[in-house]
Amino acid sequence: MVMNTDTAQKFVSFEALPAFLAKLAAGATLYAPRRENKAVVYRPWQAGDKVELSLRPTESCKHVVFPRSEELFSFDMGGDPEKPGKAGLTLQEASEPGPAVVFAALSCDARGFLAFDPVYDGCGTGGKAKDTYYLKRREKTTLIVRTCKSSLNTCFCTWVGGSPASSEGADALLTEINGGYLLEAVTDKGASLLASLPAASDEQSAASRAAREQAVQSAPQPPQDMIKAPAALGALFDSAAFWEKQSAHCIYCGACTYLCPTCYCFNITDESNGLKGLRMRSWDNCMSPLFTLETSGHNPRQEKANRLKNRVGHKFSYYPKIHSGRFSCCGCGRCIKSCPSSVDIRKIVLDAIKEAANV
Amino acid sequence: MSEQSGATPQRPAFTPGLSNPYLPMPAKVIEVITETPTIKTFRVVLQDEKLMKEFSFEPGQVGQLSMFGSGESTFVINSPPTRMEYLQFSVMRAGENTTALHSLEAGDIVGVRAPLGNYFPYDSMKGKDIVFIGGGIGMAPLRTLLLFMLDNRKDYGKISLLYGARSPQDMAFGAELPDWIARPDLDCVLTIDREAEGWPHRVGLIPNVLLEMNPSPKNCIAITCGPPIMIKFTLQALEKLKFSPEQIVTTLEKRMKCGIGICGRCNIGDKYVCVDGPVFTLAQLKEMPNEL
Amino acid sequence: MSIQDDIKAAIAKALQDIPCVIGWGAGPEPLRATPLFMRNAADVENFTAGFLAVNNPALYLPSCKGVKTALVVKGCDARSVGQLVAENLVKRDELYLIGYPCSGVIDVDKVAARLEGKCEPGEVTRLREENEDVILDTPGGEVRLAKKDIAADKCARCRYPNAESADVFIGEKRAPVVDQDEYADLADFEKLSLEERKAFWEKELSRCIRCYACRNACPLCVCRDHCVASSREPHWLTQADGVRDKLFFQLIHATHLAGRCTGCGECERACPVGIPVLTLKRAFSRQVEDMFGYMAGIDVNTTPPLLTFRLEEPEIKEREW
Amino acid sequence: MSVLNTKELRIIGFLCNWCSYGGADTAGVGRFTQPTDLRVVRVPCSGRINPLFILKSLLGGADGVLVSGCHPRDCHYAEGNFYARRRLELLKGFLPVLGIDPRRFEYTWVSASEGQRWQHVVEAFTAQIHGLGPARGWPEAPELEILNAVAR
Repeated sequence: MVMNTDTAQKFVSFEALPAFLAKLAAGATLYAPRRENKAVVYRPWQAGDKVELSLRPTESCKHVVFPRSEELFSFDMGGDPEKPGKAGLTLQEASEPGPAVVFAALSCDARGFLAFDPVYDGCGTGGKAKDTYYLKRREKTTLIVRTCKSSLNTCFCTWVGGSPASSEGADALLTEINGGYLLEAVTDKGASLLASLPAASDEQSAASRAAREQAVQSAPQPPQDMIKAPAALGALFDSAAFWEKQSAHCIYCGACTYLCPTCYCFNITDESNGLKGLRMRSWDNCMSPLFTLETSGHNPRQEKANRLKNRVGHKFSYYPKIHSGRFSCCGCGRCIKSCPSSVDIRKIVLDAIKEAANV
Repeated sequence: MSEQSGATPQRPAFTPGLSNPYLPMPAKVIEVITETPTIKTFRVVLQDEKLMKEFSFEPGQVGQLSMFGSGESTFVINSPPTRMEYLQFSVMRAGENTTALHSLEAGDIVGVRAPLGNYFPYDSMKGKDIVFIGGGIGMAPLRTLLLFMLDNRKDYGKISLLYGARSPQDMAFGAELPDWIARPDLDCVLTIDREAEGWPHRVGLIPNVLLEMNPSPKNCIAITCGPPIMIKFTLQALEKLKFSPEQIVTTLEKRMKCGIGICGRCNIGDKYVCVDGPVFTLAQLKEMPNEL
Repeated sequence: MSIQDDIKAAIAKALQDIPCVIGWGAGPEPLRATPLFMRNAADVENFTAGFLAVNNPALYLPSCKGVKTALVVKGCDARSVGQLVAENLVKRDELYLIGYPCSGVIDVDKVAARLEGKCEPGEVTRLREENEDVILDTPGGEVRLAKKDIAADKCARCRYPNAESADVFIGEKRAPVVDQDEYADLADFEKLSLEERKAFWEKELSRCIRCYACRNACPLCVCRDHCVASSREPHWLTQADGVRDKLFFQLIHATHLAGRCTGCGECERACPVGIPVLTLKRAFSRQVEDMFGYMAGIDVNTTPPLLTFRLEEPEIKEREW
Repeated sequence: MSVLNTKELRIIGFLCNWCSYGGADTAGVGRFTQPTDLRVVRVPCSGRINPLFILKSLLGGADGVLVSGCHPRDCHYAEGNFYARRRLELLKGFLPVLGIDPRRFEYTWVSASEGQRWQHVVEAFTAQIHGLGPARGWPEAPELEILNAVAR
């Protein structure tokens, strides 16, 4: 839990919020939740924009650090005009990202980045091949995380080690209290953003504490045996019947993965026009049959049952096995809430634990 | 893995050419060899002389070859680290990028990201007999280790090679085969699936020929690579010959993109073929989920 | 016995010689059901039809090819089935359809609008149906809403509520809606100027996350794993996060649905970020109806208009050039 | 420079190999002056034209698209242009939904012998597009700029 040191606690009234946001936006690209049609999405904030805090965002803010598509480098094969495409090759790395601030990220979203971090820091190669694109953006992004006032039916952050008032992964915390928001720094990065704000009163600090405690109280109770999930899913790997049943209604669109704060898979593709072009990476997902389709036509995960198994297995079995038991799931529940056919990952995990106990 | 494991692959010493692991090193094609109607071999040198001089890798490690505009594909570096005049890749034409690669001529530029992945545990094979069993393009990863061992011949016991292809025309590395057959320190057996005119060597499927060769599992390591169906029956044959899972080594293929354990598509359970593999013992594979 | 029980009985009967019946069961939260694949009596116990039976079960048919499958269908679902049959994409004799009179299905986004300022739909802890109303338990107490106010748009203009092609029909047939302009849903959009329409699509599609749930939720998108949108040869689309590619994907979907779309609306419902993608298909549907008098999924014996032609086209005026 | 003495616009023509492509050739052989805004893509039949060709052109920056095939009943493949007629007519009616002026797309029939008619079609369509002016582009992901820079 967060240390409650008075010096780090600041207050911004509802009226003063736009000015504070403008100040944040002056030094960085400021992303804030905005209502667009039926969705709430994180968009670059501009003066006059209303920040949507009454509905929880449809998407996570992962695209701030991990864009849906980004250039890795551009190439030019036209080095020698006499021999176009033959002798010359110039590679140009993508330009450096600028600083960004996310205002009112959810606590689950902030924890989502913690699933990315070790992977993109190159744990697969013993830290030797680091994903510089991600790491640079991550370093330059400051997360102001809001305390949830209530839980949705689909929320389960507490099942996977989180809480509606968690400060894990946050740079600063934002809690709504009477008349405005209490902001408290968690990291130096967060503190520097809050420096200009007036200190909160003892009363306001107490109100924030109460709100945060209330949030924790209202969160769903985690099931007893989540710790059994990795072994249970491992034990059911070859149980085709289990996975066919669980995946029967899945339409394998991958909306779950793109809304997920912890899904980090990507594709790399080239686009070119004549001798110039770029190599870029873009979001990809393991629900797509093309994800693992090999050139020969062989596909290790041809059936959607195998793909759903991989998605659930990755989050609750494979990832924890190599990351000290940490689930690659932050319990935001977006995959459940936005699934066109209402696939419920919680149910799959619980069913697996139950089924494995019977085997 | 336990002590008794005859050959356990190790995690690689990753030596990227540049600080950005996605940025390929430009390399010049110095020679193109047409091996079969669908396989070409490319010999490349890194354009940056210093990088080429410093480049090191282990037998069995792979590289990503870039055709700018079509993409990247993974191939084993099939020249051995004992012969560093060039890096050799053999490419079977199958998809968009391999088709583009087949248009390469000497003097053209490609991108190389290498070395990636783990490698054959040749240290733990020292003093042992070695049986290589390669099918089709699966001979490429075996070639690097075979040549490496031949270049360090005294470190190993008897070395045998069983190499099979569908027909004589489908046999890659044709230029080297006479030398391999002639070498007194290599027992080389070639086979094709069906009779062909003028073919002086064996005829028969690899697993059957292997059973006829009847190699002793005593102090021996079998290393195999080839198409899935061949691997399946070869493993059965090796088990029949009483090779233990620790004595059988293979190298896997998966769809790969990043090559550095991040992009998420080459996993088998919690193992990523691009960093935990591609080389695995059968004992390791048996502990992994069955999702090849 | 309620209709619900009668349908359950029909499902149980169907299961005597059909391995699987697809219907709906309880979903992850009170406002949402989920497609249910029933194989035994215990599964049938979980069946629920009615106001929450939103998903179109015809979606799963192409993957059931070769195996006799039964579906519980609403009128709009039956149209999707009809179109698949008309195009010979599924075989009618491999199907068994259990129909019931549909009185409309919920649109959770409309519930959200009604609950605005009170809570999110995800905070509703219970839903009870009471005649023409639903009663929602919310953190702030009970909220009563009229079904007609929170039903999907398509329900208000439903000309085919009764699954006319069903093999067995449970309950009394409902009167279709005939007094509504079938394309009233396009009216607001069509008030926009060309410039405004372009700006509309640019804004709406900028939100697209390219999950392609719209495609995967479409019962008539039968290419499934072989969609041209995912192909590099031909290379219609880049992977970039730009409006041009996102719109072009919608155009691939819409043109491939021209003269085929039955207007079930699953594409738009499936969109996690609420892009009104059905509008594109509805625009085509209206033209197809005006030009060729064809409504998809009604008559399995009529060849869809883009799969045929007439030597003289009375509705196509040649322009002089 | 266009004969219309204004900046050349980008017009894409999809021409059936068996008739209109020949018609354009006939016009060329006959030395009929034509505007030079049109870039021709030869296709085996108007029935080969996927409406997506036209949409891709328009979204990709074309200011106009012209399709020309064999006259109805004269299709080399008997009925390709009959199918095309239905698709193209629907597409033309659909363009306004995207906010694209439907006059940016026309389809017509020109036979191989109709050189003069071809000249007329090209002139009239080019004038129509110039009347509409350059099309407004569609936003693209910033990283793809490099591709457009080459194209222009």
